[in-house]
Amino acid sequence: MLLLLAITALAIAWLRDLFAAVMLAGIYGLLSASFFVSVDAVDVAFTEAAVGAGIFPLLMLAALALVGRNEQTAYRRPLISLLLVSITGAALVLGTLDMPAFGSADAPPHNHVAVRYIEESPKEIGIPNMVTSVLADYRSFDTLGEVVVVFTAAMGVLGLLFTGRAASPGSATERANMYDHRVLRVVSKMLIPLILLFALYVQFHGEYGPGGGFQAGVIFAAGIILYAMLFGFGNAQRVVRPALLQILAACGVLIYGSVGVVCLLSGGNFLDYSQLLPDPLVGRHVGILVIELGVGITVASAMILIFYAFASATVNSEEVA
Amino acid sequence: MLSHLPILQVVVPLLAAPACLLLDRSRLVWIFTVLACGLSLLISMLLLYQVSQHGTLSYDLGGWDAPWGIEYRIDLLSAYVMLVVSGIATLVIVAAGTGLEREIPLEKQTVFYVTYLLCLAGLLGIVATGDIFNVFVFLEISSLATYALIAYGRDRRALWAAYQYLIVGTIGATFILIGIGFLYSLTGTLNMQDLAARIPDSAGSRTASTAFVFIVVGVCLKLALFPLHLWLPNAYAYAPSLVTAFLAATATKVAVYLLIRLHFSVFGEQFASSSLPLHGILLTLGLAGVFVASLVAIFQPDIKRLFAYSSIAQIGYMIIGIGFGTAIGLQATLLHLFNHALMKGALFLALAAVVYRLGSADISAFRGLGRRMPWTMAAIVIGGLSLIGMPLTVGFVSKWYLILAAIEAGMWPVALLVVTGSILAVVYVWRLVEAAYFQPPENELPEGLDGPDRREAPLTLLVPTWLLVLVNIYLGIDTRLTVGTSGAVASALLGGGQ
Amino acid sequence: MLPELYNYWVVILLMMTGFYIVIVQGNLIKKLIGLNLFQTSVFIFYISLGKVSGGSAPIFAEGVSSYSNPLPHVLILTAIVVGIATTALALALVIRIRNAYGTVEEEELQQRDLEC
Amino acid sequence: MIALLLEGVSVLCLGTGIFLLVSGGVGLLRFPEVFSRMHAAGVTETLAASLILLGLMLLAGWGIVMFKLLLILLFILITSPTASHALAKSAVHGGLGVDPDRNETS
Repeated sequence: MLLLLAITALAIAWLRDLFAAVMLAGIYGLLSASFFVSVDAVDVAFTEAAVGAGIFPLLMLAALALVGRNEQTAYRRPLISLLLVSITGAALVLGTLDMPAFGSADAPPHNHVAVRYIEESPKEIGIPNMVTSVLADYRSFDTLGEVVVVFTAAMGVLGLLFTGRAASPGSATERANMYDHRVLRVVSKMLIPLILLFALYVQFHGEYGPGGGFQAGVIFAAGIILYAMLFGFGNAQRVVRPALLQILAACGVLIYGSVGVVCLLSGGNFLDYSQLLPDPLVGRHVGILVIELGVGITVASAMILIFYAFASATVNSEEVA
Repeated sequence: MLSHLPILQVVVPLLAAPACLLLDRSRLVWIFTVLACGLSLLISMLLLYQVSQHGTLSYDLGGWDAPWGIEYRIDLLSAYVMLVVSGIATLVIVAAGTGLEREIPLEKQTVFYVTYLLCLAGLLGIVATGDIFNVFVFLEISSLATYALIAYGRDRRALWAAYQYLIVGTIGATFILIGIGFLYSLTGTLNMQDLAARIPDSAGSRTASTAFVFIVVGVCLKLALFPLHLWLPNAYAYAPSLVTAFLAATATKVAVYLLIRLHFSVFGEQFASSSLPLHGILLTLGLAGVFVASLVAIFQPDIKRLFAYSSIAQIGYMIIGIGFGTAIGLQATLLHLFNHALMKGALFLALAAVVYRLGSADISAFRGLGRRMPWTMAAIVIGGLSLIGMPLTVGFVSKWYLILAAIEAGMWPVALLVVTGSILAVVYVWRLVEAAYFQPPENELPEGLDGPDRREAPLTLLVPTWLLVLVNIYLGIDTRLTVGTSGAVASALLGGGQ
Repeated sequence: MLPELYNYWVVILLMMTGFYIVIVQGNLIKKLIGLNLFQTSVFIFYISLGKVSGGSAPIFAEGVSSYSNPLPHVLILTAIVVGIATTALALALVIRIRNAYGTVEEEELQQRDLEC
Repeated sequence: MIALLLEGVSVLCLGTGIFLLVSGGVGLLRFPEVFSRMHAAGVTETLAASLILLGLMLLAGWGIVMFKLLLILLFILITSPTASHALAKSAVHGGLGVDPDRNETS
């Protein structure tokens, strides 16, 4: 598995064609997701598959459509860079020498903080998926930060690319392009509702199996983006308006934050869900559900917003050219 | 409610940001942003008071005890840095009410304010947290917001500068992430206090040293220590002036804070000095930074760029202070951290006023400005004097302690070099003064500017600038507060590390 | 020694490949691909830290006593999200650069800056 | 007895599936031009994936796991031919017309 990863990485370094490099980067994401499954990190694998093999190539391709796929210049200062990289790598290898062996059960990480997560969390939080327990409760503030990062990125992209006007709904060329894709359209009409349904399943099943707000948000966004690609951005933007998305993205963060504030007002610390309801365990359940919902809403709307922004940049530059 | 202050400090701007987006009417948004910043300033004052009365505050997020949950930990140092950050943020945002309209189109202003608040929340989060991974998350919030803010600059080079900063910043953050990974593999914890207790067990381990090196290099990329500074001048020069004022006074300071925090509170002075020749390296790089950056600054035609290089030089001074490895050296660093935030804030705000009126920060635009914009120029001059380290300004206090530290450590050459560095500062500040007061104004104004634009800057820009200038002078004369605090912090940090 | 740690070494090789691409490439998009490679490899490093031999995925099940460490998984979930957010912002910058300069090659960019 | 039979059938399914995948891979490398390569990849992939999933389903027995596998199977049956179709279509659009005389493309 790691060997395959290494080959892919070297191929990316070697290739001059950006399009192929992006595709290989997607494959790299998929391979690392499979690696994550093989070392028991199912939640991470799910996310990496959605991000590394889904959103990342998608955004890259959207950008490539604008900037062209060919790389021109030669390498700059290859020797110095190689030296720098070798030094860094050597330092890292040196660092690993005193590390506990791969997979050994008595390494310090497995015997300090994590013990409580593994042994107590099914009782303390009451849900079987420990990753969700840690993510949404023990370290829920990190997750709030994560949502805010996504929100920040959406704001940044919006500030950079937003032109203020929507693409004209179903322009002539767009319709002509779409006419060809009858098979795709029929199939995707069938699939999109399923994708959205699956997103909801992932959203609310995160406590029991792998999944959760982020993955659900990405899948939901993928459904909408698929629609936008096949039926035209104009149509998609009429169904899901950018202004609405902005409000939703903000609301997601606010939902998450206000759960924290409500905890605070009812006498606990920030994000202490046990204060939400008389029964602490039920309170925790409700808290986790609500914040995951906030995560899902923000992630989905931020991803769609970013994609819209890229797409509108494409349309505009075509009109200029 | 008072016991919740540590978290409110970060959450107020954090949640104000999305709320801002919902308002979406630019005047209203501005008022709201000012309120949010003012509130966080108020909270930071209360926090400083609480900390100075009751000692270090600890706050468990989600009600989970420290090594399992995330802890917020406010000691005197973090309270002080938060006060500086939120104070500068408030002043800059007040100035933005009028200063912004010429730099950023109206329809983008809402998003701009949202990003600004997010950046503030990220910076405060880095300072407040006691959890090393949480540092990474908030570092990324503030960094992403920073890249976006820089890219708002009108010049297209702002985009390129933002991109370069993004690459460097992300490499830095990834290095920090690697370092955290090594530390975790060694100790099994992410809480700073817990780490500090567990790292000595593995002293001498190569893994710990590697972790330390990667974290330090990562942070140094962020704080633009020479020779990792190449992203900074462009980023500062082409960002909107007000953004520059905010970033120059806060972002690098928070990075220095992070370095101090990780160096002294997590690893401890003993570990740092025993495992690596760190002090020598820091001293050398700091000195080199002071000289190279000051020399480059002398030849800059663009004043924003000039002060950007001067920032790199001043960061050099701070690093020298850490390099001594003594309490008084650290005290000098801390003093300079606060003081430099004050002077650079004042300087860049005054520059923002100049750019607002003249549309340019080129040295040629400054000709005769002493008569046209007397108050603004006076602020720049006082800020410049403080930069040089004239007595009666804050700059003097920190330079003084730096030299004291050098003498105490028996490093006469270093003391001498610090003084020489200040003379270089005299040269570049003098160029500005000469242009403003001793050269006739340009006969022809740049095109598109007519009568009213020759006047003094509007009050909303002048008042925040002068507030900072006055604090500069006040703290330069009455040194009890800053020196007392920094002395207490320095001895606590060194004592805690042993 | 070797079989216990080689896993990490391969991961380090991957990281450095990504890092090398970031430094050496002049094309802005390719740099981002390299950055993504670098970050993803760091994620693999973290997840490797969390593996316990014989452990199962950290989802509570009857009759399973040994689980892999969930904490690195949580950290990396957050880090993945941070990574993609950074990439999105960077791509937006690249698009703007392309519109403003007409190129995404580093050397040409520097030349055009010098011209004006 | 039944269990053994099920196991045998599923092994057969898995084996065939794997063989098909490998042959598809070989075809992908050995065939001369885009459309025949696509033929090799697309057709075998659909069948191979279905067979492997079928084998796994037989192993899993009745239950939620089998149901999930069934869903995946349906999903692959729908998407895989569609993807091949889209690929072929864009290849035609991209200028790689079907040309019976040509048997080598660079």
